[in-house]
Amino acid sequence: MQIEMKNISKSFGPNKVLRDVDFSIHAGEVHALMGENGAGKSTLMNILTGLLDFDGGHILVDGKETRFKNALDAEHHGIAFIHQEMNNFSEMSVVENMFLNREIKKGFGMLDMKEMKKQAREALKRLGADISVEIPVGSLSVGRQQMVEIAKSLMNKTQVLIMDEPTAALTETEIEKLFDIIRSLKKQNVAIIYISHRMEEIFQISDRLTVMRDGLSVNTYKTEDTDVKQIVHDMVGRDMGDFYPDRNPKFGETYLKAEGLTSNGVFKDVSFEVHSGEVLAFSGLMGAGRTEIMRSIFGIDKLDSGKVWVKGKEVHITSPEHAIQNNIGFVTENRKDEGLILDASLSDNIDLPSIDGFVKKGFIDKKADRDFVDMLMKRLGVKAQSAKDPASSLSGGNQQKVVLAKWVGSGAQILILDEPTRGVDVGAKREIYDLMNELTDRGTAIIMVSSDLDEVLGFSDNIAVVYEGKIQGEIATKDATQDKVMTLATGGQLDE
Amino acid sequence: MGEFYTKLGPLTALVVLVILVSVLNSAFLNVNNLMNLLQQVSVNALIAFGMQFVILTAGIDLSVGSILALSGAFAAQMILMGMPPLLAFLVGMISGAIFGAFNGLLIAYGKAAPFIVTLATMSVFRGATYVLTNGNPITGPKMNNSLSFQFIGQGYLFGVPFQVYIMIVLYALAYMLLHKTTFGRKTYALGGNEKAAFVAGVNTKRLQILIYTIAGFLAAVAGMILTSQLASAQPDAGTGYEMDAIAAVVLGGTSLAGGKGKMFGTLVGALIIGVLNNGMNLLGISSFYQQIVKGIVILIAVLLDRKQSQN
Amino acid sequence: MGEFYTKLGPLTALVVLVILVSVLNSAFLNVNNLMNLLQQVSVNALIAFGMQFVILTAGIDLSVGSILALSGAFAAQMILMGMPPLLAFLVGMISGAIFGAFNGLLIAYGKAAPFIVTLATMSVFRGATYVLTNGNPITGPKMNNSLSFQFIGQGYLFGVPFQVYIMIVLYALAYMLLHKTTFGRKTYALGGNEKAAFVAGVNTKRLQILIYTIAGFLAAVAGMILTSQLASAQPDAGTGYEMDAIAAVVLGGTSLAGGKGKMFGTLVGALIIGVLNNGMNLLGISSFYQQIVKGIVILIAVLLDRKQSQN
Amino acid sequence: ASVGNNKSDSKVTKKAAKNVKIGVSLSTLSNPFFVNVKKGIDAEAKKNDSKVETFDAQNDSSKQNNQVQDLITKKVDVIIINPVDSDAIVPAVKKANQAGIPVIACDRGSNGGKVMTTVASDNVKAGKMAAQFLEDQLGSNAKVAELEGTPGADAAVQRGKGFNNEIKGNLDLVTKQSANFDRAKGLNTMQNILQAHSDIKGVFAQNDEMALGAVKAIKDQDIKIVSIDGTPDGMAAVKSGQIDAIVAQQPKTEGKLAVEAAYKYYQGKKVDKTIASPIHLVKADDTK
Ligand SMILES: Nc1ncnc2c1ncn2[C@@H]1O[C@H](COP(=O)(O)OP(=O)(O)OP(=O)(O)O)[C@@H](O)[C@H]1O
Ligand SMILES: Nc1ncnc2c1ncn2[C@@H]1O[C@H](COP(=O)(O)OP(=O)(O)OP(=O)(O)O)[C@@H](O)[C@H]1O
Ligand SMILES: [Mg+2]
Ligand SMILES: [Mg+2]
Repeated sequence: MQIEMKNISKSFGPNKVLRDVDFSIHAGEVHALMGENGAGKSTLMNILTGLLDFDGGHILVDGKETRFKNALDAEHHGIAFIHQEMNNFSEMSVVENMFLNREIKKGFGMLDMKEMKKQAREALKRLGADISVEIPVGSLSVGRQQMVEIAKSLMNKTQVLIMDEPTAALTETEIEKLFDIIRSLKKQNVAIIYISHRMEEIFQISDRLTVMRDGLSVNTYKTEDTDVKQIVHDMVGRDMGDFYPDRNPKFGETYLKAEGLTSNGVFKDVSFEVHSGEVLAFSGLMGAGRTEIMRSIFGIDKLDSGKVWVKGKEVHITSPEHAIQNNIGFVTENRKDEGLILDASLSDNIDLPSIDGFVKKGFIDKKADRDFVDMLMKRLGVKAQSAKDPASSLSGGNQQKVVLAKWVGSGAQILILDEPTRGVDVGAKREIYDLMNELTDRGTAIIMVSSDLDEVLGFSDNIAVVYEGKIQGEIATKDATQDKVMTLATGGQLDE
Repeated sequence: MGEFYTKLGPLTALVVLVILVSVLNSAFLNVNNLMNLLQQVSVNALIAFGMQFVILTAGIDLSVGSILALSGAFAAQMILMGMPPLLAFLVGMISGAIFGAFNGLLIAYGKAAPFIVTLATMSVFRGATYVLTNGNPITGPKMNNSLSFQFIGQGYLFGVPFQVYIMIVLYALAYMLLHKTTFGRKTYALGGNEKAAFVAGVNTKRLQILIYTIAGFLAAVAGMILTSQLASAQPDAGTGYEMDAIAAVVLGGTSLAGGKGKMFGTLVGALIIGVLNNGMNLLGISSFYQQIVKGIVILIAVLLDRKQSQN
Repeated sequence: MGEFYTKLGPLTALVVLVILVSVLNSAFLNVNNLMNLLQQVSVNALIAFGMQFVILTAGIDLSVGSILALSGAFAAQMILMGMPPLLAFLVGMISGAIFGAFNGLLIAYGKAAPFIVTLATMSVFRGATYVLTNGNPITGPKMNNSLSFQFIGQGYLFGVPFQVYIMIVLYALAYMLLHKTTFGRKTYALGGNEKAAFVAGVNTKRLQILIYTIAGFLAAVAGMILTSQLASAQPDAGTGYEMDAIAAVVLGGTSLAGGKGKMFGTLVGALIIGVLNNGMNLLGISSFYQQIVKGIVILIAVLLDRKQSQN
Repeated sequence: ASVGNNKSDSKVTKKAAKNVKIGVSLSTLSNPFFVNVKKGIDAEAKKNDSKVETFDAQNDSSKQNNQVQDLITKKVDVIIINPVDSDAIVPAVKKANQAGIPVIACDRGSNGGKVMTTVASDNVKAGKMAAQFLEDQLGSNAKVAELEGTPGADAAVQRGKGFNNEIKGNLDLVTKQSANFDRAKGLNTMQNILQAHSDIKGVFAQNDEMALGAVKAIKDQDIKIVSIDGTPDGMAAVKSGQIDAIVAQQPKTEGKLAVEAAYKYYQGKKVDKTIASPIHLVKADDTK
């Protein structure tokens, strides 16, 4: 199958998000779509698959002008779409999710559960994902949910597969599996559109790539004819130096110390400390329990045992409110569920943890509040028309920046960042690292949970590696290598 | 715990209640009383089966009581005008389905909240019932003397009230529809995540309309039974029944937030309410205290079914 | 459109209704009638102010009518026992706040759905009222002859019923609380996304309890007014008032899904319902048709306020 | 449908009053009138040491049927039914007939089945008496308004019928509006009616509660007001001259008469088919 999109344009109200975009894909190729946050990548794909209307332009499928009525219509034509934002039914089981609205039936319209389970298991097995098909999908970690989405799209006879940041929540092992599958699909003449902010992946897997900026398609290259520098230039409109800025940390006193943290069945005996000015990275495989550890420290989940000290004083944190009072901030990994109030304005999202600080004579000081929000939005480069826009109208990456802004603004001295750059473009990533540098220079202690090994190695001072709910080892970043971290992450030991 | 309750909790609550009542008054276990109980439960259960679909989509239908009355009055009117009772019942049930579809249309295309739409139509349908009946109960010799008319709500088959069979058959149908067909799957999907359901290609509008149609239809079936049982159509029949139906659904472990719950639970929920009413009567609890006891039992049962929490 | 309605829609609807009624019957614009109207609106408006907070958190409170009755009966009982009326009213209002806090506790710590919790406590509080009053209105010379007792609900100040001042003052307080304080901001956050609010440090449990306490308190204030106005506490006072209050909130553009809406809208919503009732009486519409008209007006008003849609 | 093998009166096994177990199903207990019927029943039963079991049907015919079934299950000796609706109660009465339990209808009759006796105060007649009072006071063609009870409720229908039939050609009924038998609604509705019709001379409220509300709206205007029931609050208002007249029914007497009929039956005596509970007009002037 061959698809050509020509001169596509689209506006949301006064906001022109696509301007005469050209894009094409043919059978058996992997075409990467790149671009900064809000460039219009997801929108373009939503248009292709009939989820959004467009204002102008043409879509040609095998040379024939086509406009899909809806997602199902596109799917019937062999186009599958793995969405950037998880669109699943958390209360329903994995198999129910995978077959929703495409159920297999026996006679009399009755569902054939046995067959569906069989096929679901097969699809998951191809990905090497060890996930029970009967448990509710909402009980899985974000990464596993993503695996389910991928497995689902592999079940159908697909001719075009669109993946919108499929690896944002995956770790190396799963990514390798995914790439194997992509390669085999390619052999079966499937066309794949691959959207990602992870530069190294693009060069590993794609045949061609198109760069978008500000709603324009800037350039299309053969992957072998271009390089990272060129792409980054196209994306951000200027040259960029290193992805990761240098770290020149000055460690101060111990800000957070944990000893013997245990939550039965999830993690046990976790001890570590992080100092003023330090970036401590938490690495590990998917489902290792890193998120759970952080949630317990922040008072969202209960600890069964263990002690926590903040600046040398023992604390018993029982709620996020309490954690915030102890100067801790937490950027959660699931921004839609726990990070943002999607229907509320950017400003109402950003000032929420700090709002009690803006009270004058019992009332909110509107002006101070507004200045505060403006300052943070500028500082983080949130791309939006106005602070009054609802958070839901931002692109994924910009939503992430809003969550960061919220916690940076809270003035936390201990900042826990769970996958802080998930879905963030290279330019913005660099801005976030710069911001983290600035924060640590001012003495903030940062815990960065990240599944992106490059990031862990590129921007941290120490690395704690979690394996099956315990800390398998801690290494200084300057001594760390990919191999060493992976050895620990898979349960091995480093021989000194 | 929540998971456990959804599966077994309501049943446990029912069993405890049954044991309690029968220990306090042995007349409860009397076959005759059990038949009465089932008969008393059937009207609420039928409405609750429809309500279950609605609530699973995170909706609500407050108009069922009024639909019951309006379709009952409608059927009774037809009978007085000489239509054969069974045909009139059919017409009544179809009219109920149409009223339900009207709710569904307003909700799906008007994009207004189900609560307020059905609050408004509750008032409209009730008013229409008063206009139709002129405020008087509809009755007459054509109803009092027709055996086929009376059988639905007053007849017995092998010692079991006929309406109990209706309840059982409709339970089976509702169960299959919800748990064994794609229609049921889509219902859960719509309630679990409307946007995702839409993205997955579910025709959410049509689904909503169908579901409110079912709720209207089942309320009308209950209306036919009631009309036959009382041999008259009351203009204020069914007032407040929506609350009992909602209570049955929620007691059965279905979440008002949509997307979660089982049809069996709703049947059990209806039985709990029935046993409660019947039991309190048998135990001779004063009517003032009955309201207090009923509220407390609902509270206890529902506290066991804590919503899956934030942490 | 939705955005527009939230800001101006309810007001437009109110203006249209006022013009319509005054064209059809000029007595409507009579100062006397307008005073009556405001007085008639005040009870529902007070309850609706509290309901607004509850609904903004995506909750609902069905027990307000019962709280109104129970706290009213309580205060009347106190007066008969010799307590000075103003003190008795204070006790009554505090009791209402306590009943509300009880709802809040069950919802926050019991983690049960507000709909079912307050459905149950509605029954409990009503039953308690019957027990307390023994089913009879509470009245007596101590109530009939006390000026301070009667002033609250029957007095006038500069030609305006005193209870209208109460409504205005409490509106101002509710407005400030919702729109000018962190309490209000947290209320919106809780309704917008409970988990996110919790993670951002909002003490969601305490907030919920406080909000249901406010709802209970305001219902009790309405109860005091009604008791004073009628110079007696009715055991069935306030039956069905919860629906009018919810309708006022929703007509005012507040979303039942929580997180969205303005206090001003709720005031306008209460006025719409008041004008509707008052207007239909003035126009002499038959009570059968009144229900139909009321339902249709609510439908029209609410269809303008389509929920912000999925795509 | 057949009525079943009910015992004939001659074969009654006699019972002492204290052994007569009385089951009662009242249409509602959120109306003082029926609370007083209950009081009458309870007082008479207590005097004779018999057991009483009372249910409140909350104005729901179907609920009432269920409750009668439950009373049958409990094997009471007599069931006093105050029907929500005279037609809808028929199947329940028939069930009691089948079980051989005698039924006494109270305040409203049953339009079918076999009832031992009906104790009632006549609502149609009460409406008529109220109308006659206004006619006496106001002369012909005076403008009057009517406050109706809950639409469709039996008392509302009967009382309205009596009133409206009587005033035809005698009084000018300018409006009738429902106030749901509720005092607060009575106040609001009366206020509104007065705005639209400032020239009315009389008001008929279908129950005391609405009249008590209307009184607050009328204040000191010269408007005659009459209602039906005779609740303690209502009677006090007549005494103080706020309400001009009440067609007083005697709920306590009604309850007492019903219980007496049950005792009579179990003494083997003959019980009349209908027992009239007295109603009479109480005027403000009478009480002075
Ligand atoms: N429903 C919507 N309403 C209004 N604006 C929208 C909507 N959806 C997207 N936009 C805007 O369209 C632009 C493009 O968004 P899109 O999601 O396509 O970006 P993207 O390239 O996928 O970014 P990211 O890499 O962050 O996912 C953004 O400015 C975004 O704010
Ligand atoms: N085999 C499994 N099947 C289902 N769920 C699992 C499995 N293993 C782990 N989980 C779930 O994964 C979660 C633990 O992963 P958590 O998110 O804490 O880890 P993480 O190291 O942060 O990984 P991620 O990068 O995916 O967030 C828990 O919610 C747990 O229930
Ligand atoms: Mg995107
Ligand atoms: Mg994680």
